[in-house]
Amino acid sequence: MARITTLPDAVAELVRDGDVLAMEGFTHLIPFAAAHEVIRQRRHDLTAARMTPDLIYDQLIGAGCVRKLVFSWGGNPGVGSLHRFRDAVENGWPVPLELEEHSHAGMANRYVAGASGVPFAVLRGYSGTSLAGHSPGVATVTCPFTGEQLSAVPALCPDVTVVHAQRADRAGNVQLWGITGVQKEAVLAARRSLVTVEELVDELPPQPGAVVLPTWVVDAVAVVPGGAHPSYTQGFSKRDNGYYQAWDAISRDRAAFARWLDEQVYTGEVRA
Amino acid sequence: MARITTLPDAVAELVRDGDVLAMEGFTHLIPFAAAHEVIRQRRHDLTAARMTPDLIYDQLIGAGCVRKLVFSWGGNPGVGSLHRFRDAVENGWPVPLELEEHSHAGMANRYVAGASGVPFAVLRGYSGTSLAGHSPGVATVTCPFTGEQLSAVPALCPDVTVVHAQRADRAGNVQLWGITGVQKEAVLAARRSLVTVEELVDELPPQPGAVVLPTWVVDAVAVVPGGAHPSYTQGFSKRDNGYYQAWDAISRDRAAFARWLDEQVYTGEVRA
Amino acid sequence: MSEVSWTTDEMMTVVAARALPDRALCFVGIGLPSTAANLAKATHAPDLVLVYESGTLGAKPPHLPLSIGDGILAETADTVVSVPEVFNYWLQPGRIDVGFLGAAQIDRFGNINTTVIGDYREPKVRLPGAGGAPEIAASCREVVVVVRQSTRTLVPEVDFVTSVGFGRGAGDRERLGLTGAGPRRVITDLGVLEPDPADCELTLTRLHPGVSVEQARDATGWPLRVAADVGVAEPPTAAELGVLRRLEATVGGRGGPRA
Amino acid sequence: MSEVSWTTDEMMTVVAARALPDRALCFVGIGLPSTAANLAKATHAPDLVLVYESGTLGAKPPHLPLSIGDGILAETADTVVSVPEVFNYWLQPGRIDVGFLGAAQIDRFGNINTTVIGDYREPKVRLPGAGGAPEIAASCREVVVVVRQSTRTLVPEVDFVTSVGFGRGAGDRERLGLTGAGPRRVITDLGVLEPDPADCELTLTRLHPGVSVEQARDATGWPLRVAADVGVAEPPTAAELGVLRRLEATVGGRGGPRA
Repeated sequence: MARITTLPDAVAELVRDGDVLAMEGFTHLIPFAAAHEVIRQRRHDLTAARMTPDLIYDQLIGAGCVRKLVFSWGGNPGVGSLHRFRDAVENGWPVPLELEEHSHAGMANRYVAGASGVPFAVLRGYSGTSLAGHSPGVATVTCPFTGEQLSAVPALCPDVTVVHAQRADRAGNVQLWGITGVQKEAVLAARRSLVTVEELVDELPPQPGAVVLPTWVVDAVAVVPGGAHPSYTQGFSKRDNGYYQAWDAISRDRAAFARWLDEQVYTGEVRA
Repeated sequence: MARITTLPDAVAELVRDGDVLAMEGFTHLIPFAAAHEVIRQRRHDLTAARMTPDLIYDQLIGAGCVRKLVFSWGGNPGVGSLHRFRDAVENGWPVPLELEEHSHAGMANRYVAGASGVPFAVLRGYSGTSLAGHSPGVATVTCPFTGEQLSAVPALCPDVTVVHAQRADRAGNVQLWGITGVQKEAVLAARRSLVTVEELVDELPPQPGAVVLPTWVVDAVAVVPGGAHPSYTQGFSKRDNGYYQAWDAISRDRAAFARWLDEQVYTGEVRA
Repeated sequence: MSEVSWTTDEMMTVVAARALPDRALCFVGIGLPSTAANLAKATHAPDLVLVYESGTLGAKPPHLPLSIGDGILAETADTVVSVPEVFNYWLQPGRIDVGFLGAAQIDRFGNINTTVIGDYREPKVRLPGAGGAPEIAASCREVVVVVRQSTRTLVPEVDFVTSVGFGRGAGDRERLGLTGAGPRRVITDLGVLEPDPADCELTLTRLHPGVSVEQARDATGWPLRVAADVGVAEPPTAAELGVLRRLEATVGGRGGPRA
Repeated sequence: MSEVSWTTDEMMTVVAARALPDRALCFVGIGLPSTAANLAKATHAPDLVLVYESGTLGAKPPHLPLSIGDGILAETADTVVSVPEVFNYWLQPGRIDVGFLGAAQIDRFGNINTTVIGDYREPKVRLPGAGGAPEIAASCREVVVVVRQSTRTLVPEVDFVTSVGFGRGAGDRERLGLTGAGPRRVITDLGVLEPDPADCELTLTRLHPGVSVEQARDATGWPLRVAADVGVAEPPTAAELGVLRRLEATVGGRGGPRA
């Protein structure tokens, strides 16, 4: 049963130093506000898993929270590079960053295996690529019926998964819709989970395309309107494309990034 | 792209003697009218796959269309046995019936593997049961990461899958909702597919909980109002519980069943 | 509380309902399990979460459904998921607290047969088969079996292991990789059997009111062990019976009795 | 038709759009592929089906999306599925006709690098990585690669094989179990390269208007083969350019140019 709580309390309780942390949301519903709270609480040595690290993990990485990144595509969508990510990989700043790299299909299936309670998933993929050689998390399995060789990836079971959703009811049942990405699987695969929501409602009216996470698979719900900014929440807010573009200059420069951290995160004054 | 056609034409084209045929629908949306058309067109030597054979396959089996049954639970829900199924298994009447038997989880995962284009699926199941020994379609795989042993089942790829749905648009996109069972997977796993629908509409309004099968994975759509009778179509009809109860007496007796076939199916006068 | 009369089926259902703690997640099959779960929800366990294998999670039917796929389950569920999903994401990882199973045969180690009586290839009676039972038996944190007790149903060894209880005894579940605790309770029309803590053999631990140990022994296909402290279950209360009968009268939403 | 001037990016986009037959299913990445697919849909291929890896099947955006997860894609899609589902049920089984890929490096056998320039552990440039590309390259019936041609991008051998083209030549795709036909077309700012039917080496088959074979050779990191019958592509028509520019002006739905 999910408890309804505040974001600082939820992060304090559920996100721990050294955790495997997954913050998911595929372009849509990215839990930025929760990430900023993780930075504010100075979490460190995190293994941060996410299909598309995006600005949210560029910020966590630049702030020194992350020891290892598990991912499949690390760019600023439509803009260019993630400069804090590149600085960590290319120069070890502010701390060296270990990489565990997959394809989208591999990452998605790793969450599926985790959500399903099995230790691995099977897919067509990786065959002939250099990814297999550089990731300990890719193996080959043989079909016991046809003899065909396929790829296997290990289940990804985060210690804690954080997602953002449109709404929850007072019992802690969560409802999200629009592009729902891999959030259901990431929550079900995790040992602990935290959901930030735009609003708390008495009832969850049925909604086309909605995914419901029953309260009994969620640990905490925190009401954080705009908690996905600068990404968007379908039905509540638009994507702040200007923020993504402005991030390019901020993140290129360590000093500018440090200023951003001070002014926008550590003060708690972040717009999100 | 799906063609909009009639049920007799669709069955004539898409369901062939000797096919692996799947007619799915989990209590809800069972494509009875299409099954009766298969009987009327005297299809034979079918390998009939379905999680819950139910009355629909009791009728196909009794009519002599089926050589082999692939299934996981063969009863008359809430009533008792499937007597035509039992007569075929216990006495070889009207033709001997080969069985390939799974659990629900095994059957569901077989369709998932088929829909996913991989030759097998992995699950926790079968371990310690007699099912493994009696089904050639259960094997063991070892997790390449943990060494744990799990069960594997082969992909189930029907030659043709038939389902019933609430509606389709004129382009052949299909929409179904309520309990949607394993229909999406059964259609995606199949080489050919036929959908009977309650109605054809200009647009498919978004509907909570709806599954959409895009026209490009469907071969034919036939408008058959009440095509799921005596099962039900959420939003259109109620389950005819009396029919399920009456079936017990009809199906217990070969002569009564033959009369039912003559009067209700071969005449084309069946209510559905 | 006044004396009321009740049938053995009602007694079984009431005892099964009492086995369900509030807020538990219960994987519900049709028939007596569904009746028991809905009785529990209408009495001591209002926040019991009902999961049906049709993919309806958190169903709150106002009347007893006639099948596991009744529309009322979808209409009242917290969410409806596909059948592959209910097995892979919700049952398999061990999220469900209690699974209910019936049995045509159950043996002294709680293994269950719902497939065939006699030889598989030359069956005496062909039964419906596995359905969701093998994975319910494997993955629910705990399993409750409900079965009418006779020497035909409680047999030394089942003809076919559809669903594993304790295999051939202690340690077998772990060896087979089954994550749940197995059949912790077998509720019959005569009493309750539980696995012996040492070797997992089903042992009579409780009798229904008015039933003797000898009756239970006579209705068991192996020499039945009886717990030292075998107790007697509380008879159904008037409240339990009232709710139960009201539920049963509304099965399928029709106001009539079930076939 | 009047003479109009156009940029090399516009030429690439128009040639890419023309590669898409009507009614085809196209797996669309953001940037030029999305522009090309939407251009095709707005011109000769109104029934092109756009599939984005965000799970939006059959999206019909009235303006160019800025990301593969823009809300307009979900709002106009035939259906929105989860990310695991789009890869497992829709891409992996080979349902998609054409997949678009970009490249930081592509080699003579069409293998693509979007991961790293230099050594993986000591990178000169760390690129975004794989995303959906490896499986698009593996499973789409056919792949179209769009890349600006230079000796830095068209290299004899990629530093890292993110996505497989033809491996080390003919027969490798089959050996690796890759079901699609691979990169049948590489569209650059200079022309079009196609795999040699015999050994799969990328070969210049078409030039954009005003480009010479020497220019193409000079911009290629290996001795570029040229087809005997190398042709010249039709320049963009005024109609194509009109639609393209209108689309680009509405990217993200804001009426402004893309960053």
